[in-house]
Amino acid sequence: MFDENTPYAVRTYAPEVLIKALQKMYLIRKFEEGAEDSYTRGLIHGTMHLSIGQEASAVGACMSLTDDDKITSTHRGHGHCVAKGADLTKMFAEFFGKETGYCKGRGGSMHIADPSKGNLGANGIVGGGLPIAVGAALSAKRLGLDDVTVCFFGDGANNEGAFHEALNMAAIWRLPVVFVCENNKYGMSTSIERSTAVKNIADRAAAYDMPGVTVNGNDFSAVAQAVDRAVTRARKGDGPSLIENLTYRWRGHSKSDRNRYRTKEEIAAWQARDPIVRMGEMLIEHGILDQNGISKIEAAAAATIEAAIAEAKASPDPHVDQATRDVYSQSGAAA
Amino acid sequence: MFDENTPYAVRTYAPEVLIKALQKMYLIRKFEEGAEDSYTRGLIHGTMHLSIGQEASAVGACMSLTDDDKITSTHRGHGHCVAKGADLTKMFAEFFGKETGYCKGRGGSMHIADPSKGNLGANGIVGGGLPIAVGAALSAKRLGLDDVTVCFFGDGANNEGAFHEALNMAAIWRLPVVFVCENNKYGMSTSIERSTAVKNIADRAAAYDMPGVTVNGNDFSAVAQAVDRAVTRARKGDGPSLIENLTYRWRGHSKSDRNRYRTKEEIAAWQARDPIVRMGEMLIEHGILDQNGISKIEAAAAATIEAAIAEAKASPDPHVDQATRDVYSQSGAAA
Amino acid sequence: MNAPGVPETRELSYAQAIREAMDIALAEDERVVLMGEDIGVYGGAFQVTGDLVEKYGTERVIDTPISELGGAGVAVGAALTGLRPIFEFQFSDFATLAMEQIVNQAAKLRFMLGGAVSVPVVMRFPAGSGTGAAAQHSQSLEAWLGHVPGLKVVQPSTPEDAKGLLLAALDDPDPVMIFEHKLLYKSKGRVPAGRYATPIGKAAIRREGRDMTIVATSIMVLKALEVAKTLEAEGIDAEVIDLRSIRPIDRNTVLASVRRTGRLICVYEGVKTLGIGAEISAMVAESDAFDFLESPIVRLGGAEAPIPYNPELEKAVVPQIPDILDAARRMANGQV
Amino acid sequence: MNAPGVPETRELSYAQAIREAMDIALAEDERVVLMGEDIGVYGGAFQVTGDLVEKYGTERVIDTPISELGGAGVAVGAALTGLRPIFEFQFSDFATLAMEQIVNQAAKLRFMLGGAVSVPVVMRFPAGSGTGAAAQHSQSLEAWLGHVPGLKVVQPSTPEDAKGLLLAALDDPDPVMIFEHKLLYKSKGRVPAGRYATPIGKAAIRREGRDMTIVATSIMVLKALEVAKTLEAEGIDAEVIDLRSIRPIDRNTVLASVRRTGRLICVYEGVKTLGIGAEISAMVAESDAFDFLESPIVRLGGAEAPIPYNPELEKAVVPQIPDILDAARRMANGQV
Ligand SMILES: Cc1ncc(C[n+]2csc(CCOP(=O)(O)OP(=O)(O)O)c2C)c(N)n1
Ligand SMILES: Cc1ncc(C[n+]2csc(CCOP(=O)(O)OP(=O)(O)O)c2C)c(N)n1
Ligand SMILES: [Mg+2]
Ligand SMILES: [Mg+2]
Repeated sequence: MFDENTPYAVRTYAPEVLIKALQKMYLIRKFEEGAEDSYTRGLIHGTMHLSIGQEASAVGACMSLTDDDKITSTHRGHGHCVAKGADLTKMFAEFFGKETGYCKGRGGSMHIADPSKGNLGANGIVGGGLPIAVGAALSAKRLGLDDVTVCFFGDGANNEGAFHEALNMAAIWRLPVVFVCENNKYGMSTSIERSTAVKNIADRAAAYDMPGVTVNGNDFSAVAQAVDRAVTRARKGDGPSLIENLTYRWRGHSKSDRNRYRTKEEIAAWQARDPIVRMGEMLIEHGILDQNGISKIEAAAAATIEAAIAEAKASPDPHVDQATRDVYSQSGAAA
Repeated sequence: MFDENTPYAVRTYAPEVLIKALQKMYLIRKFEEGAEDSYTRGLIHGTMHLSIGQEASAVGACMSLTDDDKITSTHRGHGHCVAKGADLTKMFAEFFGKETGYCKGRGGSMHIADPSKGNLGANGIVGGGLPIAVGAALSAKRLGLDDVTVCFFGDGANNEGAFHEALNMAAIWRLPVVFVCENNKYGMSTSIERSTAVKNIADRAAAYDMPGVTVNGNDFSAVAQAVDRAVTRARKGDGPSLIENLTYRWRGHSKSDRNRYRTKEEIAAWQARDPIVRMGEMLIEHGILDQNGISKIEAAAAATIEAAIAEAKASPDPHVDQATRDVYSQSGAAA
Repeated sequence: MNAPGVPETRELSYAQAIREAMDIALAEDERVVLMGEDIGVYGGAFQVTGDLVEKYGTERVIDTPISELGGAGVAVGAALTGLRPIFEFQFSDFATLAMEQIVNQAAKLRFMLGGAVSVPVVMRFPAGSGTGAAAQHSQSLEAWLGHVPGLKVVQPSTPEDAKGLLLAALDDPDPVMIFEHKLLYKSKGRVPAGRYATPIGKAAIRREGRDMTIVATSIMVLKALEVAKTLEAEGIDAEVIDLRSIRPIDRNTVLASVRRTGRLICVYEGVKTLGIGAEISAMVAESDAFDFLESPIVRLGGAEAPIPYNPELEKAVVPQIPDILDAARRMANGQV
Repeated sequence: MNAPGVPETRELSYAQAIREAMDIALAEDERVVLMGEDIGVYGGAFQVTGDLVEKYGTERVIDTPISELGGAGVAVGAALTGLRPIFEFQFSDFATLAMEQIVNQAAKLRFMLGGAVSVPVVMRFPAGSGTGAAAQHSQSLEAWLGHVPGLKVVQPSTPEDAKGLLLAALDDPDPVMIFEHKLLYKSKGRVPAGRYATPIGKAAIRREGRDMTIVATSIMVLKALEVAKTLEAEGIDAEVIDLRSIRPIDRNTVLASVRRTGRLICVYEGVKTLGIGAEISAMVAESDAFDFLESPIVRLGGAEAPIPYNPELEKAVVPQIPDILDAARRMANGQV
């Protein structure tokens, strides 16, 4: 039935699993668009970092993970969060600073986490999640669990000392962690050429004696294949891997970005390589969905997001007199 | 006159230069022995880190440096300091906490520096000198000087984030800095096998797109050759290099070390590879010195050190009422 | 046209004033370089460097990789060897990655080397809450650096001081840390043209008063002045001191004021416990001004919590005008 | 044999007491792991872990590479996911490399995530001067962490507390930072056998007295007790409070004492400005105990300088017994 040209994903996953993956990719896209729209309407107080254009990386990397497997995410974390199964209303509620949000309105976009699904959270500190992911992998190993941790980070983060220290420790202790670098060519305004001494971040894997591979991060199947292999390896006790997903963020770094460091042409070229379109084409080509089915999925995602936004908007704000709650486990435990 | 088997050092340096290098190696050895002896006699208040066994690395690496070239050093820095031309009496005076010491008794063994000779100082923080060295190289480049900075650090330091960040910046800005790792197999008690994911630290150079080479750090000529080449490259504006000198410290990490992590046999095997003996043999083989000449150099070094210790011991202590002097450039400038 | 001898002033924002200081320094002194993340073509996360890279090039306005420890260390090494770097942390929170170089190296090198070197590095720390960026992007950690001998630490509250203190920092042979409140970047004020230096270590009495002394730092100075205006209408005459420098602290100005007013309120955004107000209070309580105190010393500092995201919660954890007003009224009424 | 109900005690050193606590925890709870540099076969730079690696193996007594930021972060991640790591910094000075993980992550995760997680990590910081290790190995930075909501910070001064506070820290669901003075490791005292917990957040009155309150931390408690003995012979009756916990601070114990004695001296080794004594002083000066104060509050803290190498200079920059004695006498004689 399948030949050697059949993409890994089609060979590996059942049709309904692939359809679910496409649904998630659309949910991410619509989530981000909904977030952007909410921002424009003044519903958002802080900043936000949108992952439009990077959906294949988030969803592809989570394909082989269970709810016991962990992820650590970044400031640009909405996609990872959705991919790991988060509730969209609670995400928007957090975004809107609501008591019903994932962080009860205390964390906002950069700190959404969902420990119940193994999502240890976004992080406001570039590189901050890398050692934490290694710690989660250490726990799994020590506690005799076969959980794997997938650690997302950006190309910019690869120049932090935390990257180096974390990869080294993961390697010497053979921990079950997969480092997934989402190389979208820029850390804020600084291109990888200007910030990083190597061309491919995966080339740095050799410095930690771990496999390193660079894949087309807009190709869902390629991402899933690389990460699945690394997860299997990690689960078997063979240690960490580094995977580099080449991708692109369509929007500015954050809302204050004037896009001075890249050209309209570059953005347009990457928009032409839309990972969701590509995924849809693959599913059509292999008879899993037709255009109509895809349109329905897109429409359903839009409706879901709209409903989530509405519900989140209507939910209650935190009580101001509880501003200092949850600093400690037992309230009032300290100063 | 020379053939292809003639060592680089013999081919490259005049006999009197090589003799001077041997003298320096002996001075380092005797300095360390004198320091150890002084410690045993209770003349030293703090701890110290002896570089006995590593003399070829320190002296070999400084061969092509002028007084305008900079070095940054480590907690195990006496050898680098002597190699860069420091005054031995002022070194001992510092060690004894004297007002006449390099740091006026404020710094001690771990902070001896001699800016007049381009020695930016030892450092008590493992990895602390790496970014500083890159900064010095940035100064040279910006100010249009052709100074090169040699940055010494240990195998243990190579797992610090500072290593990663420093090497990356040096590479992307093509700065005139040579990273010299003195790999003596252990960071305190932790062997490189237990701490470091790669076998050779020089293998990490590829992660920064710079040349990396591992040499026998007990072979003066090999060290000089590798560093000379890197210094030339740096001076030409072709950027940084990483050189790994494989060597060994004969003594414990510091005075509190019980040597539980390595065997007597290992220590003995390395003592049989004494870098000073090897250097002497090379000079004899090539007719530059005879055994008698070497013995004289050794005796002269011992006498020099003895005199330095005596002079340092006799020199005045700091005034206790000046304990807070030199915190700021203008005294009394702050709180 | 200005009268002779009276310097020309213009209305500038705090961010513009800082940029002007950097521009002057870059133009005058080849040794000055700017370093930081996205300070080049992006113009800085808060648009403080703006278009300076166009004027001075990428060799002098240097975008660093995201490497705070290494970047700060490069600035320290460069300062040690002839450059005059101005290093920008994108948010002061990220300086937690660079404390080693700031505290173990920059602050101590001169002393550890017996005075043989100095480290003329300037570091800038955009700090404080109010932007909805939550707990990892909103801290006020100036008290940490205020605790470290070898550093000088300032907190300008006006555009004029933002420029003058930066130029003073560049003149200073020792490391100077400048904490800038993010919400101040857009605030405006008259700024003298050309080069001038605001002395490091001198507080400014922003408003004289007889009934109580309010010592405030950074953005709290603006709030305290608002409060003083309201109090005036109620017959309470508050003196407002802008501390400006938290290392060294201008002891004389604060103590003289307290001796006159007999009452002290300290207002600061950093966490109350072990924040700058603790030092001001303790400094007064151990001095001869103690004998002039007519009431306990009140501190209004940040709540004992990280900064929350939700805007109402975020406001609730730092002192606001009503809190200061309330404290001042109670003090004036002997209710403290 | 002990009387029933009275726990057996033995004379142990402070280091032994800490090791015993770790031994108990490792034996009782599989989730406990030790992490740090050279804590395995080397036994720790100060021989605190000793031979625990022989008993529990390298999987539970984990030598980390020299990677303070990463190591601390691994401990945070492990604590977040089911382990109970005790992370040792080899010297507290090196924690300057790890402030990001301590302050941005460990301290804030619970709050930022709306209470959804907790971070039960314990970190140990060998601190202080007196070993001739100079400025980069001798700091007392506990005030930094005392300034950070979300952390608990303790400073045991006796072997009994060193053990009890470590066991309490392990019981605590939140991150607890333990500052241990290096010169105390060899000090001895009676230590109860078995498991017990010393409550975090409670000061201990080490000596009752009516004439003045001396609040001291860490090794300064021992010095203050010496001083109190001398003062006793001179007819001055000093109360000595061992603060033990600097976050939270035991306000009640301190204030009640000052209300009784009317006089307060704070003694601490960290730099005086913005050190722990600043907080104690300010806390009293803003409280109702203020009205009981009969003299200014005196602080004796570290000099405004890095720690010098020369042993005489090194002693000169931290409070010594004669300094405390002198301050206490002057206070008793109304000369402050
Ligand atoms: C330690 C730290 N430094 C700087 C920042 C500011 N910052 C936030 S995101 C970002 C760029 C990160 O680039 P990358 O890792 O490539 O992720 P991307 O934004 O491209 O997804 C920067 C500089 C930060 N949050 N934390
Ligand atoms: C940041 C930091 N961490 C830990 C230490 C304690 N320490 C001093 S030397 C040393 C070992 C360093 O090993 P290496 O870099 O190989 O140098 P070597 O001692 O072998 O010359 C350690 C752990 C330190 N001084 N600084
Ligand atoms: Mg990026
Ligand atoms: Mg070594």
